[in-house]
Amino acid sequence: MEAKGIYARLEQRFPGKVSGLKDAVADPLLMVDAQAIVEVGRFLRDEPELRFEILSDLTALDFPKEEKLQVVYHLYSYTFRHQVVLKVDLSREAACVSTMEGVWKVANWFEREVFDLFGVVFDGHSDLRRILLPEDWEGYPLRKDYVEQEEYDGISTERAPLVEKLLR
Amino acid sequence: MSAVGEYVRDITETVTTVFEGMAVTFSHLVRRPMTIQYPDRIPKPVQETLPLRYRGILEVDMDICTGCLACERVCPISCITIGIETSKETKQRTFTHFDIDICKCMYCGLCAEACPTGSIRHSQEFEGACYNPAGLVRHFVTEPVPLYKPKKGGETDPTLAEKVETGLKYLDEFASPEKGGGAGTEEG
Amino acid sequence: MDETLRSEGEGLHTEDMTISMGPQHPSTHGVLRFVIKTDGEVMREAIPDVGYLHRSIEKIGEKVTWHGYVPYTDRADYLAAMFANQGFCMAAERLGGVEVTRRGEFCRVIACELNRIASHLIAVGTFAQDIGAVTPFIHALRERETVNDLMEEICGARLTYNYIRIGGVGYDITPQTCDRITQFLDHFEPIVDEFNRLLSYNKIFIERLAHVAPITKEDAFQYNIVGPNLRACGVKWDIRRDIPYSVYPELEFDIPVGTGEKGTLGDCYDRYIVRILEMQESCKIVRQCLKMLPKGPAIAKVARKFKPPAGEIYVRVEAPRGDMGFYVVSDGSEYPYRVRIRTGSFTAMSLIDKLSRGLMVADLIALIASLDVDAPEIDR
Amino acid sequence: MQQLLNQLIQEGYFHGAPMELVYAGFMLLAAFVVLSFFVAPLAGITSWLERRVWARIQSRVGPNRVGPQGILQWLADGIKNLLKEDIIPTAADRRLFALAPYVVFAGFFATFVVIPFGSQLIVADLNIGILYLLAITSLVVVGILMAGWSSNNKWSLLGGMRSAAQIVSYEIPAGLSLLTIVFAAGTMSMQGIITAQGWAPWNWFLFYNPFTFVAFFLYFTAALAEGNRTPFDIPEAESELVAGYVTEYSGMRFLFFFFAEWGNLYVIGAIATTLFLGGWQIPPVTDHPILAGVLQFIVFFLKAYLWVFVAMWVRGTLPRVRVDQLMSLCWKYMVPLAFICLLGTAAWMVIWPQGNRLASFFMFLIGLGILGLFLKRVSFQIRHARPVLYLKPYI
Repeated sequence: MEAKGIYARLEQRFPGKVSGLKDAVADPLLMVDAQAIVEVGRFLRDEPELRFEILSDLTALDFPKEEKLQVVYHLYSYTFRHQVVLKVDLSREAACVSTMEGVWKVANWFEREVFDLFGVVFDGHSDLRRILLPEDWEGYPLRKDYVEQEEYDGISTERAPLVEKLLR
Repeated sequence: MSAVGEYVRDITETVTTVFEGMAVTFSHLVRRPMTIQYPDRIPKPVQETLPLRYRGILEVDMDICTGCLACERVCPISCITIGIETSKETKQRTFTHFDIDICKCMYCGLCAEACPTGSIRHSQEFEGACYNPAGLVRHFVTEPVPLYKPKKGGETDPTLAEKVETGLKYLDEFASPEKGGGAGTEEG
Repeated sequence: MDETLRSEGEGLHTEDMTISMGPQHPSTHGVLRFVIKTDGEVMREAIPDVGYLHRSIEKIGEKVTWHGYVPYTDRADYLAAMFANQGFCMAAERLGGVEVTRRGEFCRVIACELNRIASHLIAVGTFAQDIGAVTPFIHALRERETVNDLMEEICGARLTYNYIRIGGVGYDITPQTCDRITQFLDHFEPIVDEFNRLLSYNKIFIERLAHVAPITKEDAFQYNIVGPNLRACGVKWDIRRDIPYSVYPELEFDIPVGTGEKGTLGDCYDRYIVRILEMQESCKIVRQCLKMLPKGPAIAKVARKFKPPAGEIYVRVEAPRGDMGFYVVSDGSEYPYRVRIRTGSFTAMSLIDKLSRGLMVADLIALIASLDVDAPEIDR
Repeated sequence: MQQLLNQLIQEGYFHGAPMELVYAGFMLLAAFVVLSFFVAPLAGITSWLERRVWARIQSRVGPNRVGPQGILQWLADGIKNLLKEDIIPTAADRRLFALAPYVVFAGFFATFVVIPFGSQLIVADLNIGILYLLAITSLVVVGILMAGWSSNNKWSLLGGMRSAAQIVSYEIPAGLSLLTIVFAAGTMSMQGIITAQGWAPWNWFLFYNPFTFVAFFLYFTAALAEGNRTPFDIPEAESELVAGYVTEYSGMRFLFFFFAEWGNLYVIGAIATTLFLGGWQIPPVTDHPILAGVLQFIVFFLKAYLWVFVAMWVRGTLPRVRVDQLMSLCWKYMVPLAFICLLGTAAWMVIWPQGNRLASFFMFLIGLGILGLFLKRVSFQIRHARPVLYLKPYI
């Protein structure tokens, strides 16, 4: 189904929760209200005409200028071979969204990764721990304003440059 | 009955497949080994058998380096540092240093590709072990060297001409602009 | 496994044993760690702990230029660097509207399929090693070494290729190299048969793998299992055919799927044999490409300061470990705004906890090996 | 050996000394000589040969730097291990930990007592030789369990447990298949069994009847399992249990385990040779006792070493079985088959008490046929998939 059709179905099912369809770009994307994202996901998965069996990817984008974090869901359907991108806007200070774990199990690890690297908290997640970084790491590295801690466990994170850099 | 059949089949399958596997391994006993006795028991050094495209440790031919800084700019890991000084009296520009940190270098080949004369290129050398990371910094300029200026209509000095030719030959290995492009043909 | 294996004696006090498997363990490919709870030999659970090889490749993507990021993608999965190159370059090309030259596309496919052979050789070789057979591993590495030699001729590097560039390929494939590749394929196809006779049909090997940790179709969808692991579940899905990219639509090749011939559908043996069959398909593809290789430039004209217009794209590539997704966001500047690499091993790893319950310790090894997880790809 | 001692005593060399001490001293001397001049180099050279055989199977060269063709590699490794730090983990049970390698080693070394290297060359020709063998090899289990338990490492413990279960189970098929030969020979003495056979292959117990033929392979498989060799190396499965019961060992203690393992290989071969392959029997070519003794030793050694080679080759070929499969293989397949062989041989003995020469000869032909088929397959493999492609010109 084309992106417009999907949008129309979602509009009909969740009035006011879905907006901002962009279908002129390579991957058609639409914005979803943060409260409704799990419901939208479940609907997209179970609706016989849509059948998005797959959560291909779940990641986030940081926009410090616009003061928002976006969580991005890439859905794909093996049955109908169509895809859609869902985006959820969150505030940077209190980034929080419900977990998608109940719909697609793979979201468990994806969400842990997003929590680890962006600091988005997923409500209702069964095991929200850091996954790639150590438990006691400070900060969320993939945020644009991230400053690396100077030392970790007493080990400096800097390596002295062997070649003198010229200031130019 | 089928259970007995399965039992017998299990045994025969095991015996025959093991037999076959043993035949394969035995056949390898009488074949030539594939490995070489690096580094000493080989007829010629490995370096000499590597293709021209091989991306070994970077080397720079300072005699034909134009000082365009393309390599320094393109290096994604900034392991190349070039210093150029213009003398006040003669207006001649000379290199003060040209250092490459081999520790950092990831042998991607982008610098060699960007070089207009082929003076910076990957050699076939790959043995870089030393006791100190500082020993892996290659200093190509020990005393100030003047920049090379390409002459129109070909190089006249025979020693330099040879070097220019080597550089160009190296550049030919890339999918080069003459044949239709390459990163950096259009200045953006 | 069997209920009888569990020690549930009346009044007998038993305790589960917690073992830390890894990060230094011979059969955790790369550096992985599992916290396993076992009851004797039978696993209660195996919780993966990843991140030991995290190199922040995604963060680096925000700091280097579009051209400069290509060598970094090599490091995402160093056993199949070509596919990461391919994925990122495709994303950049689609964002920037660059048309890849036709010869460039064919060169890409040749290099990718050779790389797929090399990667699958590692997969089946280490698989054999984990099951306890030492020889097939070295035989597989021997063949991989020849592929590496070919790669060295094609692009000058053996592991981190940086061959595919935005707009085409960095080096053209010469006619001599084409001959070499044909020679290699002539030699390689019987070797695969020999490998099968040595290992794949071995009764002990089959017994070790059949019926072990089958993945159902539902689980595969839920956990987004991709690539050969998905095909082993009987799902005929291959990005090369189903979401075509490059010149794959012009090529003829089969998509091997698991049939459950020796055990249950989607068990370890299916995952193993799918890889063996895929190597043979790759040989076919390379042969076709060598025949069809057109004349012309290998790389298109691309600006040195490549600045694709603002936008975002999600590109899928069929890598040896499955659907490799590149989610690239551009804000119109010289640097990518965000590069996200979604890899097959990561999702496969998340399934291990569920599959491992009730397996034996030796089966866990087989399971990890059969999923072909690759630590650098999980952690990026 | 005993004859030599008796002769020395008769000639009055030990006049006045207590006879028990003389005997004990002589036995110790014999053990020392056997250990340092036969067993140690044998185990060492076996380790070297194993690495070379593996390497060739895997298209590699193998160790070839120390000494001619690397034959002294074992010496270099031994010295290296002697010089290494002997680490005992803090949490380990120190006494058991230190003792375990020697128990394992003793279990293997004591089997040399009854191995007949020649008609005269045997330490003690016990009349219950086979029983002694079966009993003494069980000592190895104790040592391995001790090692596994005392290391206080979970991998070691798992390895030790696996090993105990495995060795105890496989004693049964091994014992049963050896019993078939006891039936056929009518004696348990090693020398007695050898003299019951002839030098010609069709006089060997291997070809005595179809049952002994099968029993031989059963014995060999069970012996591999008892020796913790691939495909039954699950106690030290390096991809599962890191190194099993030897995980925590280092230096010389570590070496002792492998000493025992490689030496054990030879013992397996020697037992198989004695029971099935005619032992030291040589054709009547010479009357000279010393020359005959040397020939007997060479023949015995080569026959035994052939099976050491086969064990290496098997190790280079087969994957490892799983624990439950190991058990089911033992109890479902090998034990019943061994019983069938035992009963079959018994029936055979009833029908043909002196054996059936024709059947033996026929079995010999079948054996040759299998060998021929094998060589045919090998030549097929070589022709069919020849790694001819060497991209680098100098290789």
